[in-house]
Amino acid sequence: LFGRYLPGSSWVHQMSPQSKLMLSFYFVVVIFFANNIWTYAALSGLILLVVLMSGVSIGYFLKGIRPLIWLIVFTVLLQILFSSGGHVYWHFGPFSISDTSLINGGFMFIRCLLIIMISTVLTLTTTPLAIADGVQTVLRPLKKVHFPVDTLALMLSIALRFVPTLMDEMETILNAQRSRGVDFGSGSLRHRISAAVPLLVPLFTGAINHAENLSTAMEARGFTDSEHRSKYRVYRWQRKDTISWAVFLLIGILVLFIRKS
Amino acid sequence: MKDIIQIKNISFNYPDQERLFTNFSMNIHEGEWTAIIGQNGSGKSTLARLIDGLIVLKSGQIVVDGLTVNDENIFDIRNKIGMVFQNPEDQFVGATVEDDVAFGLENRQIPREKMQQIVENSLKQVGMWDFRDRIPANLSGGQKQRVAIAGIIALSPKIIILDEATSMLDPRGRQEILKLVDKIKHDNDLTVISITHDIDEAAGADQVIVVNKGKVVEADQPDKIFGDINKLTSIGLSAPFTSELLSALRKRGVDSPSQYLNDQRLITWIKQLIS
Amino acid sequence: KLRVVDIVVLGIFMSLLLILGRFTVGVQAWRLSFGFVVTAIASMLYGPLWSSTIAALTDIIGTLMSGSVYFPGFTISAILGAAIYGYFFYGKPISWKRVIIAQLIIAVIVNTVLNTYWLTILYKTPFWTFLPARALKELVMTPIQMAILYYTLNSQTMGNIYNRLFN
Amino acid sequence: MDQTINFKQVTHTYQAGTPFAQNALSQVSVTIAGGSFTAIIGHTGSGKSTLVQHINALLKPTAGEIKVSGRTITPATTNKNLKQLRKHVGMVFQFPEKQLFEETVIKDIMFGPKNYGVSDEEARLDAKQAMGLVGLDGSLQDKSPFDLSGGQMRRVAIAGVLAMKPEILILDEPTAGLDPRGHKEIMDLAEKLHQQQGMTIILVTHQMDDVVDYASDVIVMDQGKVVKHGEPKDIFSDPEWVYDMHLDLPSAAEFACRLITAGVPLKTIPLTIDKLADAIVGVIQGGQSHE
Repeated sequence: LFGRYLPGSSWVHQMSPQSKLMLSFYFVVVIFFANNIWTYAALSGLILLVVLMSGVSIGYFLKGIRPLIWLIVFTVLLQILFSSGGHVYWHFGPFSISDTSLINGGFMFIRCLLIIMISTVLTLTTTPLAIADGVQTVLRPLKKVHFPVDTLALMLSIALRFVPTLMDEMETILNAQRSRGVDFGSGSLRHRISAAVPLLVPLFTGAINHAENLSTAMEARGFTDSEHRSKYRVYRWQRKDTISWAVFLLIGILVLFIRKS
Repeated sequence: MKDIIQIKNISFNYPDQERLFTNFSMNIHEGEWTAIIGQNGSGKSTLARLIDGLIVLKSGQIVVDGLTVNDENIFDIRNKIGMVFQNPEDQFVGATVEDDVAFGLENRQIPREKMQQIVENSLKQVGMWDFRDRIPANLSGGQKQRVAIAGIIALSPKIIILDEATSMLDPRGRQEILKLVDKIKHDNDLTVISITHDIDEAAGADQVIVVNKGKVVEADQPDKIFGDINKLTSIGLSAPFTSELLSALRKRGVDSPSQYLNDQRLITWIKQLIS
Repeated sequence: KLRVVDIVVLGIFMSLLLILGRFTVGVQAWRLSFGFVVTAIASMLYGPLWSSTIAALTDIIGTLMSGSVYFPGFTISAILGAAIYGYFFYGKPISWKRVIIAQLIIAVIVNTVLNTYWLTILYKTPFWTFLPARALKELVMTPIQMAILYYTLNSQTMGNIYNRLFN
Repeated sequence: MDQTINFKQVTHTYQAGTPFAQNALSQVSVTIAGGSFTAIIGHTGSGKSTLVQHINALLKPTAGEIKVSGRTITPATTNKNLKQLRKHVGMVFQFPEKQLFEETVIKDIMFGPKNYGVSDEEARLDAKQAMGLVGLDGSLQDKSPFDLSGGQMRRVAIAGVLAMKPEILILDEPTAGLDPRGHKEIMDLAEKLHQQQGMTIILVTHQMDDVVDYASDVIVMDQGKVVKHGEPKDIFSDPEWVYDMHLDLPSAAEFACRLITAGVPLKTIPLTIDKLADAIVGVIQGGQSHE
């Protein structure tokens, strides 16, 4: 589930997670403004730079794209068949293929690729824990409106910590019930859904056991509430973050200037 | 000998369940290793939770190092007591080893710089410093229990309670954890309470308290308790290895002592027999 | 105000959401994930505010970690879904009527209209091309989801869990 | 039916084809005799659990084949038609109480038989019989399994496997976390099933005392390989080797080693308390006769 992180010490690895998070979000927004060959070229150039700075081989990115290939092909095809205007080569009912639609299809392809690439860079260079910390830092200003950021941060850290544990337990429960003659992977939809009961009940019961024990252990270690605590794990803003932001902002402004108005 | 914990006439039951303790009293000596033994369901773990104020007492009084267990004192008492629980999986709060050791320190709002020192020092004491950025899924049960112990050392308590802390480990992991706690007890002048049904562990304690059906059956030094195999088995416990061997020798007509001997003393005694 | 055990339970529910959100039964387009059961249980036990908060957070984290494309629209859908469950299930008897109305609203507004609309924005595709297929899927899945919800939320296991947590 | 289990050159690789690929079993060839009580020992991560999960095809070999009661499991074996095999090979996982899910004890125990198309009445009879085998009082049958004590829950789970009437029973650390009485009850149950019903018992364990007290055969695993297979006395005859395998000696053997080091002239290393007592008495008498 979360096995995608590749350890490393590249420029991108060393950036603080909160700025990586915000930058990828910002980048997706900028993509929406791209509408001609120059804007797409500028953004593709930027992504190429990011990939190089991440020290991750291109092969890994291609692997990340493979499961999404059909979605991409589908959206590109829709784009080609449904957009109108320009010189029409072929048409049938509501479908048509024109030079404009081919170009739009091409742009769609690049756009999908760019969005997937930026998300992939983030996951390959940031541990799940750091991503969670990043989200929490980004949400921090909401504390002013009494949003329980610290409590959520703690929940999130417990959630991540228990993912491998519960996945193991799920695997064991599946195996134990298989040994009792349950066939999980086949049969009618109805059969498959009823097979979920011997999985879900033990999983939830186990989860509540964990919760009771863990909360007792937390209280024994002096935990009362999540607001009055100091913090061990801190991600500092670094020069690398400032420089990266400067480059991204610059490219963003450039895109606004060279886009087709 | 000073009693660091005094339990006076307590009664307790869980809602809708039978009375677990009725007028139960016992004392724990400061600086000793006390083993509390009894079969599952005898109320041993409940006792640990009552001492730490994790469950609320109905009647009677518990005094820990001069403080009565109540709402007011609860945090001072939890500062004095470190607990290691049975399931290694269910006491690991942090996302990584070092985060977990820091958890108790964060609760006490220790400044970050100081935390880093304490975390490093504690992890080195339990030999887990090299594993500091591991996630719990990549640790063995014994390693997780080490981390739990580091989290306790970090808070420098006076008492460590092991609540069946080794019962889910394999024999080797069990030995290692007990050795570690013993070392830490000596290095830091701690009182250790070990709730266990591992008789061989209890045999090494300074004081043994046998609990059955919410009552103290016996509280004494191991020598006095472990000689009588029948009494132990009648309340669902087993006897230490050395007692079993002595009893087997007795059956074979060897005139053997009826009191408990530890490994070393039994070896000496056998050597005397053959010389 | 949450007790310590509530914080941990919600954390572990987030964990289950992350895991079960990706565990599906069925084949291809007719796959059903059990994430909605977790959301409904969290909503029933802790109300719309907390359940929609953890639903939003798991959507964000889950998407970012799996390396898929993050789009805030789906977070809004997650929040709405959890809020609807919370409104209908929190502190109320789980009757067939409630289950049917809640799931129907989610199926039509969230799963069909909103989610299709998000795809339209994200991939600049015409709204009406995605709609029929998605509507058809909802038509099949919704009654199944209703039955699962009714029986799960009224099960003895849920009763036990409720008693252990709140009594 | 023949209960012999035969592993032929079995290799199992986790996450094959990824950078994380790991050989959990490499070229294991071993035969577990039908009707035996075989203990499988080895330190954590040596491949014990992986090995036993091949016996009812929860895992399939990456290479090699396993023969179990006339069925052959190969890398090409599909998930179809494994039901009969899994009925034949009962599997009790570690902490099996975690798999309970039904509303009542009896329903949970009936779950297995009913998956094999047995009628309600018949399943109920099988379940009651299984409750008797594991020593659960009949009055518990309509209780929720979640209201029982830990030891009782474990017996319900084991009864759920026994109700399917397996001929081979795999127990993966069945006594973990139990107190001495619970421990003895579960081990005595295994022995009873072995002797009275002729079941083949395969026990994965860390408890060497159980190995000498109950098992007739021992398989020692290390780094995904079977490194020794024999009777308990063959396995524990070489203490140095046992320690090299990161294993322990049975308590009696360990104590005997310490006696020898202390200068007590024991000729062999006894594995049980009774044998140790005999040996000590032998030395005493021998010593006296010299005088």
